[in-house]
Amino acid sequence: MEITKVLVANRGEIAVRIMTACQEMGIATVGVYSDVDAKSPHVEMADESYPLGDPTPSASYLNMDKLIDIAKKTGANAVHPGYGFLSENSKFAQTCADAGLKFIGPSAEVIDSMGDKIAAKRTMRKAGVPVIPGFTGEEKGETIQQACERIGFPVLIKASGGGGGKGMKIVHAMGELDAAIQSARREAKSSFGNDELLLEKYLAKPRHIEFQILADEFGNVVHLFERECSIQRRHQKVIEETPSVALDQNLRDKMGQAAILAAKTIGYSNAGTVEFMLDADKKFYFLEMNTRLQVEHAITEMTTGIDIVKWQIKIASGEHLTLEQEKLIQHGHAIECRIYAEDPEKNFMPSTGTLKTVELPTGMNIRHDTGISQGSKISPYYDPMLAKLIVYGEDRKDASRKMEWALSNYIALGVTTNIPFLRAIVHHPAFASGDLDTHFIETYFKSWAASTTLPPEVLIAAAIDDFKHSAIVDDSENSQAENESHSPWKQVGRWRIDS
Amino acid sequence: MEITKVLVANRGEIAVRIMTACQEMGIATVGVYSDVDAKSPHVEMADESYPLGDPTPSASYLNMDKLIDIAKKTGANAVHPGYGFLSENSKFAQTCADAGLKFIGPSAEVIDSMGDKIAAKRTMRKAGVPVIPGFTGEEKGETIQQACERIGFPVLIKASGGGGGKGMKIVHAMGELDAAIQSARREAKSSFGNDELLLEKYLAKPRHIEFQILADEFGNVVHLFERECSIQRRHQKVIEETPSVALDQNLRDKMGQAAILAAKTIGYSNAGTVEFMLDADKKFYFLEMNTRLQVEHAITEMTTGIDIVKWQIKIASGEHLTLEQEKLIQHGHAIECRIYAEDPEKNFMPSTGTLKTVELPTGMNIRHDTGISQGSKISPYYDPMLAKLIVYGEDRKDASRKMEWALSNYIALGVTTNIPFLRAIVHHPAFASGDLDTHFIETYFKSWAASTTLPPEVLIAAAIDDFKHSAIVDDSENSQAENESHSPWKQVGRWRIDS
Amino acid sequence: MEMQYEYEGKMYPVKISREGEQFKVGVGDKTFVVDYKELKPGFITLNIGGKITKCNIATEDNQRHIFINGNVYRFNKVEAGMKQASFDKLPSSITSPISGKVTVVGAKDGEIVNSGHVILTIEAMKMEYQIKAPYAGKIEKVCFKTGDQVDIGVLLVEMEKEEAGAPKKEE
Amino acid sequence: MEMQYEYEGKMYPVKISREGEQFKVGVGDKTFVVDYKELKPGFITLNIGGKITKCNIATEDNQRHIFINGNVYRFNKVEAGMKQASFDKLPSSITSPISGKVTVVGAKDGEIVNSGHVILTIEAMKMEYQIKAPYAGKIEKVCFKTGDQVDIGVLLVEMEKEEAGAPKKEE
Repeated sequence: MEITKVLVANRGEIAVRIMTACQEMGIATVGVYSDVDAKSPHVEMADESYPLGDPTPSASYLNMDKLIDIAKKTGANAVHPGYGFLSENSKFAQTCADAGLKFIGPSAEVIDSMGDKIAAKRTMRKAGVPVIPGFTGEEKGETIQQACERIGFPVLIKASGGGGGKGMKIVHAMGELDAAIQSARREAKSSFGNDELLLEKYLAKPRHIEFQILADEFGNVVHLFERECSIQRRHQKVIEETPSVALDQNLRDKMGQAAILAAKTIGYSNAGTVEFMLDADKKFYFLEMNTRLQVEHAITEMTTGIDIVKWQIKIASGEHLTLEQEKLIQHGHAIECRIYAEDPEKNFMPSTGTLKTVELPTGMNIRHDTGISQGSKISPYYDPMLAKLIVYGEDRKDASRKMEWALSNYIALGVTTNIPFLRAIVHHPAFASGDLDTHFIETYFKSWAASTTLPPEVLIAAAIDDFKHSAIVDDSENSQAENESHSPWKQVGRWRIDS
Repeated sequence: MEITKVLVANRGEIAVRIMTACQEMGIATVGVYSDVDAKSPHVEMADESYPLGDPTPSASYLNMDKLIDIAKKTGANAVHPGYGFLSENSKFAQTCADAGLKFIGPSAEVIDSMGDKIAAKRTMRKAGVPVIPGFTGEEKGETIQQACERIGFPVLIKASGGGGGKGMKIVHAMGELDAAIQSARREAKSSFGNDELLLEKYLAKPRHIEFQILADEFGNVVHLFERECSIQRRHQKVIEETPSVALDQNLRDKMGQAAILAAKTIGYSNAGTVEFMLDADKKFYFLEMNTRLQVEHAITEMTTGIDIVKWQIKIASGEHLTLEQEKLIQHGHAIECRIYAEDPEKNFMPSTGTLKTVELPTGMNIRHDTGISQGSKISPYYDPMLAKLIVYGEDRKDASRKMEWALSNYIALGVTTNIPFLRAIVHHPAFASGDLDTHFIETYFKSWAASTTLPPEVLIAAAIDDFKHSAIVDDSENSQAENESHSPWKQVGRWRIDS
Repeated sequence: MEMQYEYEGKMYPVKISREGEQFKVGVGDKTFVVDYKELKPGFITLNIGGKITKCNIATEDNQRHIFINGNVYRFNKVEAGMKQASFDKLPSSITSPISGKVTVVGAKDGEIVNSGHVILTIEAMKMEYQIKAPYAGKIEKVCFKTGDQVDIGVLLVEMEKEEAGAPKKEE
Repeated sequence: MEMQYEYEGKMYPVKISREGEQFKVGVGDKTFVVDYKELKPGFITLNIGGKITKCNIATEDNQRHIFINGNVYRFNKVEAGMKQASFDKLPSSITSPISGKVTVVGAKDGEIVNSGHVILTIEAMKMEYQIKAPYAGKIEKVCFKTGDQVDIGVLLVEMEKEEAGAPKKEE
């Protein structure tokens, strides 16, 4: 089926990313936006955009009826769900199919088979993919407490219905178990509408290593190598990189083959990610499969030259995968930092407000995927990720240095961001040595705070700026603004300016 | 010698490019600017910037005394000349050396050996590098007219003292010769202060293929593959790409080896480019060597992952080349379009003015090297190149499509640009087929003009905009401007705005 | 309300009125009903019968630069009373499209030249540009001599057009 | 001219005067002679005795956000007369740092709590955030109940600080 018009059922940077791919391929795009997103870049980017109203996710980006309705009305013949929102919702995939719209992703059945984390592990164990010891509900007659005793503390509680760190809790002793279960159920219910939990062995110093998969609708599957996503905070990835220093060619091949096996086992099609935990002894375990595009797909694109989103569309159009595993190579090193509107010094509390000044670091091999721009209002309705900053270098050291430079030149004033925190991580000797595990932040940045010393330059700059503006107010009768024509290019320069 | 502070003796995009590399490497930068460039991005980018005064090149960017003086005063210990200006001036290289400043480029002797195009060809012919038949002054007792008869028309007249298309003339018959010589001498004199000319066989349907070289100061040389720069207008490159569809692996190896031989023959060090002509029979001829960084170096960076400017600095610091020819690979395909402020419909007359609106295409694998920004004034003093738009794709078709998308989304209002012309080229079937030669533009775009049909949407947009603004003027007592605070983030939005 | 625009020497009158949230715009013999949305300053979308067009507009005095579908259209808004003046004046003078130095003067005051005759050569940015006669006619005055510096927009040459209807000097 | 800035609870007075093209700025017991250059709005460079610093400034009302050397400093300009008011008010109330929904209320009106006691849990962006007592003291009023939607900046809790010098209720 030729895809001619795609409704992008998402917002922010990923909506922009998908629309760019469509436009390059000559495919028309339909954007959607909730009230608070009316002025977002993805709205401008789309060939046409339609309102979803109330910003509450359930009323807007999760509202299947509205989305299907707009797709039908505009003549779209495919839907790209992006990540988050409805991207792993099998009912949405099915509803699209029923409405004659190609869902750009795997089938509803495949989403279902991996959406239930317990069933997913069961399937993988049967297929011969290594799986972490745990409690998945199939152990007959065992209570969650008995399972903890069998597996041994610490254990990890996770929501069965979804990922992204929501509903995850680490439990170190039996006494903490009940409280953790309650809190996890509450978060799981609210995030996924399903409070079923699962339990697994909590590994010491594990790395999070995932493999990007591309599979066509004819059973051909390749992997695009690994991504190391060990730097996490509360199970949310913060910094990702590829290749991983923990993998040699032999282990990379083995894990890649396991990832392909996982995909083939469930008849996977389109782009997906097989997540593994890698322990200190270089043993790896299947963790889960994300049946969608991932936030961190860009680092794979930087090191393989492959456009994953375009391949998603080509695969959904029924094209054969022309990439061959033997010919695929990784080159150089890529790192991604997720820029969040949050305050690292205040327990990473999301920060809201207006982005007043945005000056981005630019240069070769710096990629900046964002759905916000100067003047954007950061609302509390959605994920506080502002942008993804991705760099590529000849090797890991070169890429790290470029990332440090880019973070140091990333000016975003108006909302509090995690940029100083990201800089501190990239600058840390443990990061430089590549000695990463999923406890990295907890180990090195438990109660991190930026220096509170105020350099005198800061006060000097503020005082001069205030001095100059107070001077202008005094003779403002004569303000330049009055003399300027009302042309759009006068947007360069603030209107009450003294130079 | 450790390079700690670099004076960048240039302006525009290349100054920004070099400063970024320095900053990533932790090296301090000194910028210089003529009066008209006082608000240019490279001035902001540098750690410190100093004025050169009068914008006339000889008084500013070509003024060795001022440059050396600023370098000494600021404690710089190296100078990067960029391209153009003093980059191929051996006297400047020597003056820097004499002042204890490391010139980031080859030695004065090497520059000299390649700066005289006649001597350069003589050297290469002796070393066994194929050279095009021509008149280089060494043919005893031969007049330029006799040489024309020996070689056969058409012949190409070139300035001996410099490149860039200045002073170049094609002569098809003896009757045109005298006028062409006069005009070429005038241009050569004005551009290079030297009106010596040389003459060579003018090839039918030749391609311009050049090889990027990196050489350290210990005799190690690698090539970073070819660039095809056949799309030229008046011998100025317009669109470049790599790899070239004209080369197979065998020819690529042979030409690469010839390029390395050329570099080794003259004891070359630092980055350089060996230019060849490739004729329809796949025979190649040494054309000249550019002893500096080139405008189009970025496409090589995109397809090899190597940062050529950083290597220039590392080589100048005395580091050994750690790149090995056998391990170097090309991946994907990159294309560069040079965005000029010129009017393709009016004989490519340079256009001056103020860039009023600039909205750039952004996205993965789109690189935009520029030294201008919204509000920049384009002056007639320097080269009218505004920016370089570089894209990377999985293959040539993917890259071409991305370039077409990027050009179609490149909004630069205020000065006339060649963007519609570039789009027409990239869209042309002859470009798509890869059937390029240096007469491409002459063949297909001799008297190209954009369509003069005015779509009704243009008039509708203008009329509504004017209608809305005329309405505002009527009740402007109440203009929003009066109520806004004088904060810098009000720079978003024109001040007399009706929405 | 009626506006006049001039593009490539042709005049385009446009009629416009507001109808609630929409605009009714008459161009030529067609009338369009338009939904207009300003996304940000100078960046607008038009919805004309379901067909959506995105445009960027930059305005300076009477100049309009509009970017639509990858093309830039540069034209002028013509104010009442101004039309006559600007159109009578243009054909009799040639202004410099570039700033640079005059290197060759190829015509004398009073000389009769053909269309395409090179009147002046200007060197700018190290390239030579030729100022050619836009039509056959008489050179009234060449305002600069070799070596002079000229600025963009200055009057270079005054010329009198050889009228098609007028008696010709030679056949 | 003298300005007062407040950063992380501390006051910084700054004296400033213009001396020709330069500024003389007194911070603490030091005086700096500063060359100031505005490259574009909000983007300035300071030259202090040859050392060049680039800064970006964004201003809104009394807030100042300044970017220097990769760090962002957020602080307030304190106007005469305003200082007292804002500083007396802050310690007795806790405002919401986020918009979201109250999921748990962990203290009652009149309750004595220790520093760090979780008074409210707010769910926002699918994560839970805890509002803790910034000091030991008495809860005067919890302004919301479970299920309530709260907006960023609203008053959540009024509290009375247990004064260090005042008699303590228990040891």
